[in-house]
Amino acid sequence: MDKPKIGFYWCASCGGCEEAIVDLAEDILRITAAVDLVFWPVALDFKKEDVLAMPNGSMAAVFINGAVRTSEQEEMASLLRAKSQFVIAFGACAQLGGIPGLANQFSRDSILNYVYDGAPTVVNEKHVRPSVRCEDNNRTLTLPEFRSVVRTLEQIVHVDYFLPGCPPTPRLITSAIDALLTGKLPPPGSVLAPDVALCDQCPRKKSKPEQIRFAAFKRPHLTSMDSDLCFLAQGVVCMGPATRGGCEALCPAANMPCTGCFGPTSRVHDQGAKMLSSLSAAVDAKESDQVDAVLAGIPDPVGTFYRYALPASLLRFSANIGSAAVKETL
Amino acid sequence: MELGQKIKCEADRTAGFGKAIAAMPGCERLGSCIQCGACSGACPLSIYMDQSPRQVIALVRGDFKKQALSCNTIWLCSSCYACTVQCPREIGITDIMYALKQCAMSERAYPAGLSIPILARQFVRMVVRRGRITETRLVMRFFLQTNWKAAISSWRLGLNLIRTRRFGIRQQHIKQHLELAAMLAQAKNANAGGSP
Amino acid sequence: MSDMNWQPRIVAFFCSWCTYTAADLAGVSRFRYAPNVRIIRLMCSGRIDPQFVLCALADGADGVLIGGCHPGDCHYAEGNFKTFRRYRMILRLLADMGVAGDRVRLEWISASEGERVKTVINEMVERIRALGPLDIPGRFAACDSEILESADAIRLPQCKETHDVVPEVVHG
Amino acid sequence: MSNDESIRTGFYVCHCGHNISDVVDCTAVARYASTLAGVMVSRDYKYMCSSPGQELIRQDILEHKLNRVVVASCSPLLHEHTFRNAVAAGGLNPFLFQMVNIREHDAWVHADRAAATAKAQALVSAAIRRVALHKPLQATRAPIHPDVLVVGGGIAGIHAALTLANAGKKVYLVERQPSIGGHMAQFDKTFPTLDCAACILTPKMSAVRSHKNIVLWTYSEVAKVDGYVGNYTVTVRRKARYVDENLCVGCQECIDACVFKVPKFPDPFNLGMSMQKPIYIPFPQAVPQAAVIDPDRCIQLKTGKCKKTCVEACADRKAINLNQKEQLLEIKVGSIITATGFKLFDAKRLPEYGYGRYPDVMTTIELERLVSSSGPTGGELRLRSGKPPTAVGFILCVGSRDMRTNRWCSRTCCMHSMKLAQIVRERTGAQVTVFYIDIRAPGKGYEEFYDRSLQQGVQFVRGRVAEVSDCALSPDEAGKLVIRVEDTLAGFVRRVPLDLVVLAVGMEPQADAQEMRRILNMSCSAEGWFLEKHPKMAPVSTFTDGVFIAGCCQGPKDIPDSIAQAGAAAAEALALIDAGGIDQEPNTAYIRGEECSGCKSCISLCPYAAISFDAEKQKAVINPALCKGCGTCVASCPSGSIGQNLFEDQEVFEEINGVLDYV
Amino acid sequence: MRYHYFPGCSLKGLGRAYDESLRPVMERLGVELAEIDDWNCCGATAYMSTDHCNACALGARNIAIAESSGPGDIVAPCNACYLALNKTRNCLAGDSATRAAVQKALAVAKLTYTGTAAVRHPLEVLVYDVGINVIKRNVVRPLKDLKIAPYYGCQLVRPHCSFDDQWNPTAMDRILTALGARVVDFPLKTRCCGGSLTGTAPEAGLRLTHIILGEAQRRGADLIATICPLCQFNLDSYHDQIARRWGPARIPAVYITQLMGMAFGLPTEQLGLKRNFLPADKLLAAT
Repeated sequence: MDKPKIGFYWCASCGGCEEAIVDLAEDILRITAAVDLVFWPVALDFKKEDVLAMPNGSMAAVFINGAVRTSEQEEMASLLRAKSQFVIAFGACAQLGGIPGLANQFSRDSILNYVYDGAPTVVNEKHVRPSVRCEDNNRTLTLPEFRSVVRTLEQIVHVDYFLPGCPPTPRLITSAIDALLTGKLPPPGSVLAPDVALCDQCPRKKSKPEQIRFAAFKRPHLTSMDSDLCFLAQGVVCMGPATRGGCEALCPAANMPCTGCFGPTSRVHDQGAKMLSSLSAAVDAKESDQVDAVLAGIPDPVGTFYRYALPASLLRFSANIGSAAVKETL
Repeated sequence: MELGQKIKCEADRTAGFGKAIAAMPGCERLGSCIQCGACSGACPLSIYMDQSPRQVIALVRGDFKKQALSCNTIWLCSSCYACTVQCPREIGITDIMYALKQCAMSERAYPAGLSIPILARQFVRMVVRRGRITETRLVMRFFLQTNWKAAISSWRLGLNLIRTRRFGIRQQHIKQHLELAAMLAQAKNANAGGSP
Repeated sequence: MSDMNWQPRIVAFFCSWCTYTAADLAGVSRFRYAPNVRIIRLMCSGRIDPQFVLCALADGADGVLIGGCHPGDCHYAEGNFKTFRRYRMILRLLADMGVAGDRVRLEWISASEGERVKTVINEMVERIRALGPLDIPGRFAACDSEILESADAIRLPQCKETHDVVPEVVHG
Repeated sequence: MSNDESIRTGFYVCHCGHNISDVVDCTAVARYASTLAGVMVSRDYKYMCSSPGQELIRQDILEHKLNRVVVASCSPLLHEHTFRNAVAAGGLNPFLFQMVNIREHDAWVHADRAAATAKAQALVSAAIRRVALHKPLQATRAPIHPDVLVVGGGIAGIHAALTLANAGKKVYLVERQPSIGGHMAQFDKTFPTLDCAACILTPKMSAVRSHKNIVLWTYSEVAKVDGYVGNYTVTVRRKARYVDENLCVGCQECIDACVFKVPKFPDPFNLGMSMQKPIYIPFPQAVPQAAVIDPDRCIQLKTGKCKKTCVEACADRKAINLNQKEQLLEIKVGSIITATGFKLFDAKRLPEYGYGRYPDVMTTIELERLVSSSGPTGGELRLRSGKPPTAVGFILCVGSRDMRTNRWCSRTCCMHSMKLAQIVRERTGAQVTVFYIDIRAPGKGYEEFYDRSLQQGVQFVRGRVAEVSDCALSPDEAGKLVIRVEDTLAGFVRRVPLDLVVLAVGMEPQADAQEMRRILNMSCSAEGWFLEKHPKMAPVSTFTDGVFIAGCCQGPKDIPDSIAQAGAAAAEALALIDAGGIDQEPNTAYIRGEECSGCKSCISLCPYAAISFDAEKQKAVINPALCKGCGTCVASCPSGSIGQNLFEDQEVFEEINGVLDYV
Repeated sequence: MRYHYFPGCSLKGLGRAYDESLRPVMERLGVELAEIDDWNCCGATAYMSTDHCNACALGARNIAIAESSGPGDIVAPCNACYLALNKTRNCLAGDSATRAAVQKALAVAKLTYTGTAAVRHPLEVLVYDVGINVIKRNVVRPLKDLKIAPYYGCQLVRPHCSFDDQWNPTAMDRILTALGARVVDFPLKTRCCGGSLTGTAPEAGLRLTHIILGEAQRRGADLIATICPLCQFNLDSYHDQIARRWGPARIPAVYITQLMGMAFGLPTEQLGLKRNFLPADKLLAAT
């Protein structure tokens, strides 16, 4: 019998998820021995044509990391969906939109304006912008279309499983692939990580007091943080309570608070709203200005509570973009 | 435009007036008035009254004698008793009107130009002298004293009365009219409390 | 372009003890107010999960009204203060997400303030009417129209579709 | 939590006579509901809350094998219980039910039939979606502590306490003043019977003192109330009286012996019209009959430098204890009756009436003390000049029925003034004029009393007095107080000279009513009167179960009404106690054990300390007996691991979605 | 049946048709009316307006004369007399001071008031002493097709009416029905006609008369039946003035006794019908 065919693909991502595969270390040998790697553009020389040539459903599974922003990524996601039995959203960006998803606060134009003109390091006297098609010396150059918003993979194609994390930990990747190989799969649509929040695993859990009130919020880079004490007990925003566990609490172990890359538990629709609710309810003030003063310690609520999950949140993107997109499409 | 003081002070009141009226026969329940206005509503003549019957009661009760006696209300009262039977406090409002008329008559306090009291006066005089009333003579005397033009303008009524043989020219009288006069003199103003 | 027939859609979350009772009182007193607000009863304004507010907006509400007991009067001691703190943060979050703060309003209305229910609802409706439609479902659809040609299976997640349970129904 | 069974919902829309159907098209609503998922039966009916209406539900459950019921009618606060019972009668768990409020929140507040019907349909859609997620629940039963706290020792509190004590219940009666009796103790007579107030009040006061079931704490205040119906923990502050009331026999020897030979401090019971010493007994009939020392006036307590003649005088009884300290006592009760009374309107707030400026302008309560045989003058009514008055005027509605002060009618002033008017006429023969706006005499025998006042020659002038002044415009006004008023019935403005003007001051909520309300977790009307649960159907209950109200703290009322209400409040408390327990709405929150991460975020948010941390399992746990169901923790749990019965997240999400179903 | 008869001044003057018709009708019904010897004016409203005690003395003299001349009640056909005499009786019964004063005055004429004779109205006598059936039996010319508005006036029923309803008296209705007439439903039965105000304050007095006439006309009455000389005079005498002010309402007003006489077949000329200003043509034609 043929070994199951496996593919990897990346969309809008930093490449960290690809690194995570390499981080499997010796395990990667065991895996490559068990599967047939038929598509991995970042490591091996495969082209789109190779995929097109495959029969539909011929791959056992494809792991796609990164959010979806361009028409090319949409096209590849659709293509791989057709060719593969299982599509696994790999990492926070594919699952939730990830860090690139924070762009959903801004319109396409304002992003392009900043990147191609506004940023202090850019000189662009002609105010050139990338365009989908460009004629130059009788050659036609094309670029994929830059969509109005960042989307999660599932907002483009049907996704069978989600591997959370920024990036997913080697242990989660190994167990996911093992499950795939052995056929011991959880119900479709599952997130392949425990459905209990991170605090459950956090080494600092014991140090969290039962009674907690926030008189001020501190930011990690401006604070000297106790290396054993619960971050929340120190007034540092830690997304751990609102974030799915399974990461082995690597960040707290490295004296950094959780930023929420594993996304919410299955019982929560909107990770940011939940964390916002929990934190602000416990603010130690009653008067409007005092409450605002404490909450001012969180200068960027979207960046704090939705660092990885804005495109997957209830509002998905800024209402300003919505209206811009409406204008453009009409 | 002539300005007159409308506000009422102590000087405008006559102490004891209300009490005196309440002491007159049939007026005992004056004090019970709750100013509901049933009397004014029931009165068929209140449309012509300068003070409604209810207001008259208020004036009497507040000892505003001058105001109570100078209104046309008491004279427009035709004694139909509609107010009295409707009063929820069983106040003899018609009797109070009588009491006020008596008071006004004895003090000649009724409004100038109001002819109704003159008829009453003529009536009484005729009864005292003759014991009975001869209506046509009473009316003629009344018109002569008050408005002789009206008497002339009533010529048609007079002719009709003659036509229907009702124009009494002969003065009716009783046999014992002197005795009656003596009797009335004896009883004059002898009622309890007297005229205030 | 605004639809001539557009009417503001407002979801209200009222606590059972004060504001819901006040709305009952407004009814008993026959105060007339605009019919655009749909009231959802919760035991305490403290039960209002910010997810509810976002869900209402994502589901098509043009505004959200939150009603609770006056500070110090909460039947559950301080539930309304918790709501208030969350509300202050929600306003900032919504501002960053391009939703005008006026669309979400928090009001303290005690059980005896039936007339205030009328005033607040009418004011809210007028405010939303002035702001115009928010129509987040429409924005989702408009945005997603750009990917229709390239996607083979597009799922437009809305809050209702993410529910655990879609009860199987037999219609009789 | 998917249900295996298929959802079979019965839907019922009530016309409520014409209350709903006049505005909402009930048949259209029923037709619409029949198209919704899971609806097996959809009906409209004239009166759903009637027996046949309830029977309809029961029958349908049996016939159509319904497993969910939705009723669209009035407010759930009114009839949720009724319909849950009807559902239970059909053999279904009563919580597989949802109610839609289309009367108070729809038909009664909208006029546009189309819009109101559309709103009703959206609300119905929400309920039908929601009810599909409902799960069977069990109401829990909480025990009731049989002891009762009565706050306030006026006539209402006294009557409530005695009623309960006579029924064999232990009652704590807490009164702020050194004696019980309240305002009634200051009255000379009561209307309309004109019987002596003291004669009917004093026996009740003594009965309180001697009743074996009553713990009487005067000079005490409720400081704190914790807990919930059936199980309140109350902290009572007992101020230092400096006299042991159990040892004091009220002989007054200490008062005679006080170093102050002459009383020199205004006596509040007589409104400052007489004087008292630093050690005093509030009034002759005071209960308890024990002296009290005013620490702000007692030389020993102020400076520590007194001969302490009082202690000497008390000799062997040793009742005086100048070292007494304030005590905080904690008691457990199951229910609380609030009878904290009212305060009188401060007539100085209406300067046009000259109270405080003219010595012969006084309030009704001051006059009450002056005509009382136990009052400062022994019942003799004299002007400040010493002469008896010949013309006395009563101004009614002082501070009442006035948008500038208090909008409400104080209800008792008409009768109170007429009573005093009769007393004044009887005692002095003075001419008495009552200036009124409307005479309100709606009690039994009250109209007759009014008639009697009229018959006795009390003059009634309809008109709100504009001013009281001592400026004489004519000789007959010299040396008098002159009232300017429109006699609206005679139809002119009058100037009325009087010797004595009595202001019928209205009632106001106690100054600390808001504080009391917070302590007891009650609601107040906008004016500050304690709010009854329902003005007609639950007039002595409050929105807080187990807390009842009686007397004037709920609104102005006279003695018979206060006593009637006190009796009703006592009966409600007795019914609660004798029921042995109380069914509680099963709306408690619970931790989904496996899913909790033990982040402890919820623990500090619970106002009832119902959440604790299980150190062994490293997860939070909620004690359902302590949980009151506010849901604050549910809304805050960052990982969505707390559920709330009756208000599950998913149920609310369905409801949100449903109400946004614009038909 | 024998009664003391107190005709009153009006029945000797303007209202003599009432007297003229009452006597033969009563005779036909077996009622004997013995006129009180040397009776005097009842005092009416005018005297009461002047002097209460004198007003009572006037009435008391008449009653005392009647009482001294034998047993029996007094019949007073004029509403004003009926009220004045009854008022006298009530005053003397309830007010001892007035009674004493009046007795003292009567003593001048060697009279004593005992209060034994009741003062009654012919209507009462007709309905209760004679009886409707007797009246019916005497009808020989039924007043068929005549629509009659029964008008009682105010002073018969107010303030204290003992034999009929204060708001809706029916004695006359019953007699009219017995006579074969059609009784018009007439809500103004007891409304004041204006009394003497028609003369002293025509604006006010005539308006009241007009209201009664106008309403009777509106209700289709052919005739108004009255039982009081002043009412009849007012309703009959001012048609021209009323028409000038408020438009015509020409409905004849006749005494109930005239109607009875006609129905009993008594000679028309005996009933004083010619004394009407506005002739009761329809009545004459009908019988």
